[in-house]
Amino acid sequence: MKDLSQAKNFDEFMEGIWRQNPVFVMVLGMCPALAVTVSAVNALAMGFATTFVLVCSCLLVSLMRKLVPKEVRIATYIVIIATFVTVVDYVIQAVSLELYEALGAFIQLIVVNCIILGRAEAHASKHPPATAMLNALGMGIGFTIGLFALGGVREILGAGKLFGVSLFGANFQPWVVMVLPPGGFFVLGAWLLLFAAIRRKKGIPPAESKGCHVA
Amino acid sequence: MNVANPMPSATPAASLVRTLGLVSALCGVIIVGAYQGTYEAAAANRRIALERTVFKIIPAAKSMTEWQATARGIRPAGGEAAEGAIKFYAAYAEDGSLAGIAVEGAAKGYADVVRILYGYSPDCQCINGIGVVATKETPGIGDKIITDKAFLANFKALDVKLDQALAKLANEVKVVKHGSKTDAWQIDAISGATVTSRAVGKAINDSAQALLPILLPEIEKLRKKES
Amino acid sequence: MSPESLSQIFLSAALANNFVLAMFLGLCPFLGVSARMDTAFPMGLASAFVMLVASLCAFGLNLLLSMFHLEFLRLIAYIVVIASAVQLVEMILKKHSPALFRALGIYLPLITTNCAVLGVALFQTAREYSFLQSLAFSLGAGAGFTLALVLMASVRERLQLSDVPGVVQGTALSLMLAGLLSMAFMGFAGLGA
Amino acid sequence: MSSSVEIRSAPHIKSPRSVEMIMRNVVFSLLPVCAFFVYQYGISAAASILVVTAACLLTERLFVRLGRQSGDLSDYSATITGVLLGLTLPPGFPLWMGFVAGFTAIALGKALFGGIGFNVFNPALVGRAFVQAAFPAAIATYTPSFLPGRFTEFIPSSLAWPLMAPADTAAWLKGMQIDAWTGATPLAKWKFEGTLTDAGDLLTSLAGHMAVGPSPALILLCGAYLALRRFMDWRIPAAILGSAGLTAWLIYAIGGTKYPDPFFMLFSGGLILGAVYMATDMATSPVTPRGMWLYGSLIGVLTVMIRYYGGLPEGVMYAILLANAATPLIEQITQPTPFGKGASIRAGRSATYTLHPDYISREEAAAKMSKKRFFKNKPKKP
Repeated sequence: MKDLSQAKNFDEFMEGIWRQNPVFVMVLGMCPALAVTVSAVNALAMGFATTFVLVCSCLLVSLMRKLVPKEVRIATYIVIIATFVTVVDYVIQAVSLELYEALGAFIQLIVVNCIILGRAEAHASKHPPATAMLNALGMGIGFTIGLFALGGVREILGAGKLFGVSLFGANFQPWVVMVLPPGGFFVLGAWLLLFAAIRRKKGIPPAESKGCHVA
Repeated sequence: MNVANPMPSATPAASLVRTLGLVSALCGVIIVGAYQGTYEAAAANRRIALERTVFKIIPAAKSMTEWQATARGIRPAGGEAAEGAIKFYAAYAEDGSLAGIAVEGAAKGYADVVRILYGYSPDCQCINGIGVVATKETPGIGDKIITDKAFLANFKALDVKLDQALAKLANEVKVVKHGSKTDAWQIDAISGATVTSRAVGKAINDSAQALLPILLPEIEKLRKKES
Repeated sequence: MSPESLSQIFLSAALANNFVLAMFLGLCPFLGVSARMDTAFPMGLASAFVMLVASLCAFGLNLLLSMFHLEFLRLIAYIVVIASAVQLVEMILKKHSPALFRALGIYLPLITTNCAVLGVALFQTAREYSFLQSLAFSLGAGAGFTLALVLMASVRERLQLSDVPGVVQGTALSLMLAGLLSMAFMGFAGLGA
Repeated sequence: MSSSVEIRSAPHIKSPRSVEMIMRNVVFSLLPVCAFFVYQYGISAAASILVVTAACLLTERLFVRLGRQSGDLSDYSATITGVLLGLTLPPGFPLWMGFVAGFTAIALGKALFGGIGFNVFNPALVGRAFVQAAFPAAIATYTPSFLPGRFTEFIPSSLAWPLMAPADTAAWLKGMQIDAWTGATPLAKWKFEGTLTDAGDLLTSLAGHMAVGPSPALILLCGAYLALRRFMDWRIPAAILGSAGLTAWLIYAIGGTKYPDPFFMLFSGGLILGAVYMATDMATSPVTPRGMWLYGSLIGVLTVMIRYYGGLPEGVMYAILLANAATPLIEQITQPTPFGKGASIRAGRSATYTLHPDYISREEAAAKMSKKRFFKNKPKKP
């Protein structure tokens, strides 16, 4: 019995990392995913910030799931998410101003990242706190991995560096386009193509963006 | 977001209001807590970053105070910033003498607004250093304004003397084509990054034109301070 | 105050720093509604309208919040007020201009608070735009969003009739197209500098 | 193709004018332009054109094999893309970057959309825009024409190692000791330094050491040949040059000395090459005559606007790419009305569906089919 529940917990955790990866499978939260992933550090910072908001909001939503009447459900969730985003915003300011300036207004835009509202609505509001947190943590880590995959590629090609460390020597010619807006679209597009090709080979039907229709 | 949606509700209104109130109160507490908890550290971070930039521009500086200039004159910053006030920082050397003044300037560049901080020395009435506060210019081209040595050499002694009446600059700061600088008030553009170079020049010129005529007559106020 | 002139702000928000193609704001509706022209154009207009409302709300709110030194409530205040204001406008439209409501109304709930709308509010605050500058910014952002949607729809409608390879179809193709459009929009960089 | 009815994408032309024949003639008409370009810049230019074209052909081959797409190397379309792309790049452009440009042109500009006839943007310009964004410094480095020893020595930047930054051309050029050498194109000189180049010199590209592309006069001649033999519609170049000239003249007449004369605008940069060979690409330009005029004028006006008010000195490439994106829209607006149906069609057009009432997009079809929903308890609208 215990093994079973552990396996289930593991499933909850892994769902967001692989099967339902928010970036590569569901193509959600693209606005921060593309805007701030010009370097691996930015990508990780954004990923962690989102994970923090995701886990905290899901925990709170799950704790309050019996209290909140369904009429004001969404409004409540939004207020909760906005609260934690504000918290993260201030924490990043306190930790590193450089990071804060690199991420800019996109930290505050986490509020409208549909992964969070989606998880709060679809999962946390129906599950006990522990499960909700595990699921949220998985989603957050999946999102972070996705961002890192984007930011890493863009930094390597666009600046010849990873985490600010030069990889190919001083004479490397950076592909500036990769850190510019078109590069963001191309890199994410290329990742999706890669996954589509793998899926096709394995015979899994192609994924379609479900979009964000909460309201 | 059904914030104001007058949906026919099964739950009594009082309960709705109570829940929303509870959530808001909880969230308020969390936010205020976070704000209070991080306020000091964030403010310290901001001050350190600013000081680092200012001290880089004015190497002799060891401490600084923030000022603002309006049409009525200059006064130490603090409290409400007046509309249209220009912010600047007076930097002092170890012995308390005025080491220089760091002023903010901004102009539209190639991609977005380029914000700079330049060091003004009242003794030679010239600019002797710049630092970039924020730029989103193209990497490898526009960001040469931070790295290009030949370009930075323009700001060793850039002439910003005022005219006789102390009403405006005697000579406008001008950005000229790469390799054709002839006068001390000209800036030699970076070849291939002309737009960004021009933005730097415009930022300095606009800010100096506005600030220096107010600042110079009252420069003694700054010297006396802290000495 | 930002040193940019009104025309610079408008052009920059509409073209050079286009909300979708250069800042990645509002990608969800951009990819979701740009498959057909007859949904893309009204969606663009509706978004532009909501951006204007959001910008006005944000400007007033920011004044109010700074007056009472409550800047830390900015995000919550923005999101709640903008959402309510749009809902209010929707109701007014429904009552007084049913024709306009039919054209735009169905899109309004979708965009009440998306990246682009909140983005207008947050960016104008971060850049310390004055009232007129905020107005120019939100109008430019709306125009740019509509333009991007219409161009994207124009291209995607045509691709319906093309022999696009199976692997590419779907979101990947839309992203690549957006990348190509974004590359074309880079020609506008520095406009009005 | 074994079926008796062959289904092809645009351009639709009755035999004996097959697509291959048109394409072949376009390639032939480009040969003198290439020859002159090589005469101007020597072996660097020749190598550049060859490498870029080879990259295009290889990529085309790869994707035709890989994706079972229609199209074949023998249809010359990839050759045209390669040659045109080679002509738009600076002669000393590193060869490996040229290869990247060629690959991107076909991969991103064409194969992605399903191959020949389905491309939305002109592939050559997609490649050019990509390297412009990727290597902005290298693509802005132009060498003057008619350098001594250009047939025996490569421009040093050409031979940069793959993925490595090219050598500094400026130092090499200084060593040449040519009078009044400059690496800036006439447009860049006008934009950043305020010096005008004589329009007549630009037209022939023969005088002195100028950093310019192939001669506009020659391109116009070759274009005229194509237009006369009806391999190309004359309306698009006419509309582009007319609108660009008119806009430039208007601004010149009002703004005066601040702006250059319209002839300088017409003959400088890549406007002529773009107008004659790039904008006229059949797959990416409108088919209706009125659409062609609209499309051409859009390009002309946009070009002048970007050149005058943008950050970059040249804007033809971006203008054409933007107009390419607008082409389906332009075609929709300018659909000719069948005789006697004016009123009803206009009414229909103002209503919703333009193509067919049953027409639904792929996304909608997928949405209808998919059972799985992300938000399981999607809130219902009352």
